[in-house]
Amino acid sequence: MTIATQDAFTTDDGRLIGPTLLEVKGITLKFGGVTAIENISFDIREGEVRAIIGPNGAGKSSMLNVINGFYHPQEGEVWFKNELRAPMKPYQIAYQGIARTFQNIALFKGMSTLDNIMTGRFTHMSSGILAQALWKGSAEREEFVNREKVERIIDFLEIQQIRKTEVGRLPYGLQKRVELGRALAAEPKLLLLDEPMAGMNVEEKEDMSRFILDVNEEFGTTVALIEHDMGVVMDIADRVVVMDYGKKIGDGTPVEIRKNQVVIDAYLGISHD
Amino acid sequence: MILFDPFFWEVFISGLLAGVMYALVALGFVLIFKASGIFNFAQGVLALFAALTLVGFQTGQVPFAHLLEAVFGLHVTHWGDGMPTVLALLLSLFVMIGLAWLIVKIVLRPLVNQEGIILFMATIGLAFVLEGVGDLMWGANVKRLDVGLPEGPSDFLLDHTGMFIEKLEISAAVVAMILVASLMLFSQYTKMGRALRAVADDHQAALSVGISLETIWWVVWSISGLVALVAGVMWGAKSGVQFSLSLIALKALPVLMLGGFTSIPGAIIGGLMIGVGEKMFEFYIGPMIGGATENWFAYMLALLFLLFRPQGLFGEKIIERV
Amino acid sequence: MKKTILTAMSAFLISSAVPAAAELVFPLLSYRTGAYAPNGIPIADGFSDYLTLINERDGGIGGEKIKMIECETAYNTEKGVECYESTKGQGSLVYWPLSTGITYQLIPKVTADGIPLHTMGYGRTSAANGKVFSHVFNFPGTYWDAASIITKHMMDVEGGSLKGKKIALVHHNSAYGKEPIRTFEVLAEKHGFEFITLPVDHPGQEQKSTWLQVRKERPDFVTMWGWGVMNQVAIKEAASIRFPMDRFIGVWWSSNEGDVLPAGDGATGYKAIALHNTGTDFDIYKDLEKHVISKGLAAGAGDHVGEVLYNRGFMQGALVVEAARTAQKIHGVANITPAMMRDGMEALKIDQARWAEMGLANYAADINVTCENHGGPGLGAIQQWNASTQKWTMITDFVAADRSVVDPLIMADSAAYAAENNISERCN
Amino acid sequence: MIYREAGDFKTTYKADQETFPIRLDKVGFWLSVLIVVFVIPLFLNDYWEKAVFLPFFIYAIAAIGLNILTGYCGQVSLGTGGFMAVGAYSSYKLMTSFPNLDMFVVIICSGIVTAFVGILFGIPSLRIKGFYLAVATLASQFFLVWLFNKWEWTYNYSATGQITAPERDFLGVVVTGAYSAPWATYLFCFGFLFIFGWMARNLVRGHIGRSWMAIRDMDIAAEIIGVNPLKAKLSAFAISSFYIGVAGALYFSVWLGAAEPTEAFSIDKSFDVLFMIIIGGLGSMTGSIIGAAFIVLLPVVFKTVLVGLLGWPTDIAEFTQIILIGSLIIFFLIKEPHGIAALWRTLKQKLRLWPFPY
Repeated sequence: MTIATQDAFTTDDGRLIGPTLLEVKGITLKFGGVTAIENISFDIREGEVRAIIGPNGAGKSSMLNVINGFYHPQEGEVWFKNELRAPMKPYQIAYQGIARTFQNIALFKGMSTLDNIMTGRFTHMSSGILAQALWKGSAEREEFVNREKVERIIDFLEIQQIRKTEVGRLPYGLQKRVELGRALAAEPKLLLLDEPMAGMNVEEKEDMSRFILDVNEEFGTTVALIEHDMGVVMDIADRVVVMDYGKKIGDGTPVEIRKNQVVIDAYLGISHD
Repeated sequence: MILFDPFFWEVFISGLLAGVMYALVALGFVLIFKASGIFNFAQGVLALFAALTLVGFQTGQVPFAHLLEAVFGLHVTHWGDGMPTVLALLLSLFVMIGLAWLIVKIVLRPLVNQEGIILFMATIGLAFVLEGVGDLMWGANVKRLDVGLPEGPSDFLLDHTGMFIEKLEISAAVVAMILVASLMLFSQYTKMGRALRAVADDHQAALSVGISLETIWWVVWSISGLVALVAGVMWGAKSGVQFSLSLIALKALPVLMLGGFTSIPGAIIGGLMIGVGEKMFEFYIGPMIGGATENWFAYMLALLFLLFRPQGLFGEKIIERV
Repeated sequence: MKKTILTAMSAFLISSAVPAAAELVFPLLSYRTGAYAPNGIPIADGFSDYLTLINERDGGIGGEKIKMIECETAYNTEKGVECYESTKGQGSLVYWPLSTGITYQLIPKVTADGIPLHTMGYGRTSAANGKVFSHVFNFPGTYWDAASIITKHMMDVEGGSLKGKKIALVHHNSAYGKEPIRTFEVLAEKHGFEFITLPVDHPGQEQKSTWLQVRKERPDFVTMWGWGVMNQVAIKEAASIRFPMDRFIGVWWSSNEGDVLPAGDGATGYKAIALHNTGTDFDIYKDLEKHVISKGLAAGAGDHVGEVLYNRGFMQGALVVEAARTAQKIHGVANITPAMMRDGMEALKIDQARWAEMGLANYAADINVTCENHGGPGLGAIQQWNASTQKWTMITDFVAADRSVVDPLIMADSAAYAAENNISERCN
Repeated sequence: MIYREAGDFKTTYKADQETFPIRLDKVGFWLSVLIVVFVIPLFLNDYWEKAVFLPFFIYAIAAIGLNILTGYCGQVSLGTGGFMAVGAYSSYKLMTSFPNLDMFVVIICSGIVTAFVGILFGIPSLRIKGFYLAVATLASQFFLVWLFNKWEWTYNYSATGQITAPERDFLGVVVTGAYSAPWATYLFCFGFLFIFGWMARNLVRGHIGRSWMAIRDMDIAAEIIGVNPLKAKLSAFAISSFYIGVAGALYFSVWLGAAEPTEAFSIDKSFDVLFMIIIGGLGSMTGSIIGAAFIVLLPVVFKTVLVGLLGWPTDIAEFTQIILIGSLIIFFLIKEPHGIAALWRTLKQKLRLWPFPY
């Protein structure tokens, strides 16, 4: 079934999906002559786990970059919370409540796990320079309040033991987890995950899937993720967008996607990675 | 109309000639940066060191004479009346090559794969060492350097155009051009040259050519040693060989900004632009704002240029990816 | 490592705390390294050779041996401070830092510490006013004297008048180089010539545009306040643009052999103002040969004897030694203190007879320091370079500066200083 | 078994965020502070004041400033000399224009002026990165020096452009001019180092500090979590310049007492301070101070040993010293690219585990 209505509904497996949170309309993105994304539209609804799949170079990451304002598309609109979003810089979008992780980890290598996740709280901290310099009153209080929140995320992600370790020295899987933590710390409305399980072994993948679902359920965070592992996608995604060569070739629940002939030909058929 | 100002063309030409010299020094930077990603701050001191060594051989000084006298009290300044310039040049070149080898072995190898800033610092330390050693070996007093280059204004130009152009600077420019040309040929048509360009892109590629990284570095540092020698000779012949020679490095930095750290043509064009630009500015605008602008004008020019074209003269547009 | 440092430090602290007994301590803040070493070395050599001579030949001053403490400043103010502080504790009698920068920051310090400061022909010109600067001396001549004397010479060359002429000052773009500007401006007003300045930045290897400027402006005279490599480059450039060298006159710091030799024959005719004679044909140099050089006691490499700057340092030595003698006479003690030394300098008188006794007949002009006037006679002669004989020759005798111009300037500037640091005038 | 976290478990976040997590460190620190403040002044003479402590304190402040910009925010700057000149000349103008102004106010204001100049010259950093920026900052170095050499207003139209610090006081205690007591200038400068060092420490552990480090480590990611690069970089430039300005003001007014731009604030200053933070440790407060000590005191020590004790000729000593310092720089870079501070940390780690290193 395709969803045309704006109002909430319940999926087959009984999860409640809210109204549209973000909607992209007719996005076209070009680099010089190359067209990375061509006239793509889809929506992301509150509380759902939305997957974007497609072969390499299909333009998935570019799509995320458009959503969090790193790329500015030549055509098309982005609607967030039913408002047309004026072109803005990534950091402004972060303040709107969109956080993300990256395909190849983009952590702050020189800083500890704790500090990395603390930076995630940046949009929630506002004390002035002088206050911080004196480290009294507002600044200190603010620091501790946010520190508590971060500690909760650390517990949630089960990374207490590496709290003070420089992230540069952590194994890949843990780095991915810390990056997720940093994104979560922002308490985003919408969480964009770019291949959160790339290069992970089975257990790590299971952990990560669990975290994503818990985030979605406990914090009610809307999640949009890019993933190659069809199994995972089919398990955790409520709805899936399929892209190929910058075009959208399918959109719907995993069940529907499995049946979609175009998708099968273009994607499932050929790739067994 | 400014073009008919009798001085315009003279300022322009002397700017070009100065520019060639800047380009020459800048070239030394570029070569090393291309091949090893090192911003070699010691380039200027290398030039000084080379020139000192040359004069030392030429006039037959005894190295460390002052030290010997101080420590052992034996008073020897010269071991003879020197040697022919050509021989001295060759010997100094060998010294520079040996120096390059030492630098690679002692300083660079332990620091391989460090961040740029660390390597940059290392070269500053190196500059200190070379400066001290150079002075200790050959003494700090000013030395005349005469490699038989013609001096004085070119009478030909004087008679036909009324311009005072130094013969020395013309020959310096010629030598510099020859050097630059041969370096380009070298990097285009020799296996080593290709290796150098390969290593600039990625180290593995270079190894696949079958030349070890250290060898490549050694070659590069030797070449920039040669460049330093030539630069040292030219500037030394102009203003005597003394400490200030090492400051010519500062003249090359804006050239690098303009031309890019990795582009040989960039270094050349940039050098010429800076040379002409600063001379023009000093000559026409300088007097209005009190003169002595040459120290900063080049930097300001490069700065403004970069503000509008961050990738420099020949760099291609940078597209950031995530 | 750490331990040795500590021991060294403590040892040093002790040594600097206890003044050396029964010796006349003359610190030598020299620079034998850095960008200005080529100028610093001969001066330092000259100075220390003179002191060595006095020790070797006369066994010191009035029976007191001289102890010289050399300290390397590399023409750098910070090192200068370190040198001053580390030597002043050892009973230093007089300082001559040979750097405008160091001079300026020593002026208040020495006054507070009661040690005389002798900036011979450099430093702060207005220090010539002894009423304000009790401990600073800059005899035998100041930059403003030099400016006025040079202008005088130009006038003589032009046959009495500089009306409508143009004079360019090529100067080291620093406090030192800027010092004469104001005087020249006043002189320009007085004599009706046009005055332009052409600053050259440290180190001054690149002067193309400066000398293009000269050709564009076509000045009748060029005068130069240069130091270091700047001098020789300037003289070379002047020669190569065929500027009439006898109309190119440098200050006494732009007249070393090292400055003129590189320009070869082109430098012939170049003039410079001189505080003293050059060469070695004075009686004292025979003693020097006998007592110092032949014994291998010469400072440095000993290869600068007789050069202009060597003789400058030599004269510096002579002056402080004479001042010490005077101090001994005044106070009747051999082992004088800095305070006594100051009195000695303030009462220093050297006439030609005395110069001759010292074996320096017609070496320099009479010296005559008074409480009011620390600028000495303010005399200078013009000398000219001959490349073929490689010799300087005096072409005028020592002439006086135009006091009616210089003195008011000195008064004004020193008054300003006095006001800024609320100093009350002495000597009245 | 003495030096360890024996039984002090962090019970509060406050405790956990202490500057000195280990009790022994804290005790040691405050003990040394007490010594510096109450004991040393008793034995202080001019030499130790002028040749050792003042340069050390002042350069430490400058190094902290540059470390904020280069070590924490990743913007390599070679304009330090120029910015110090701004501080120095502002303080001179303030001292001469408002004779009754307290020295503390003068220094702070000079810092603020410098901060604004810093922001101005920081703007290119938004487009220029890495070594290009480093070289670009040289433009500010040379331009500012030229400006102070030319612009007569800045040196009150004196004949030479030399500026001399008149006598001024801090709460009635004379701290500038030749008649200031060693202990006074010593404590004055140390006060600045202590207060502003502490403030810098707070800044870099707060969210502004984290935003700087984020920009340094990965500017794109930083932007995507909400850090405004413009704000982060310019604030780093401003604060760093403030510190450097304060250092410049103290350098001129309290330490040297006189200065001229071309010599005192030459490019060598910029390099010296850069050495300090790289030798000491980029992105480390302790590093800034260790580095300053290293670069300021080492020459004095070498000179003392070579000339004072061994009696070498001054020039040979000087050259040897240059060589030694150069080699030491290289040596430390090879041993520990992250600076002496990192060496110190690893040493402490070992000490913590001692005697059971596993």
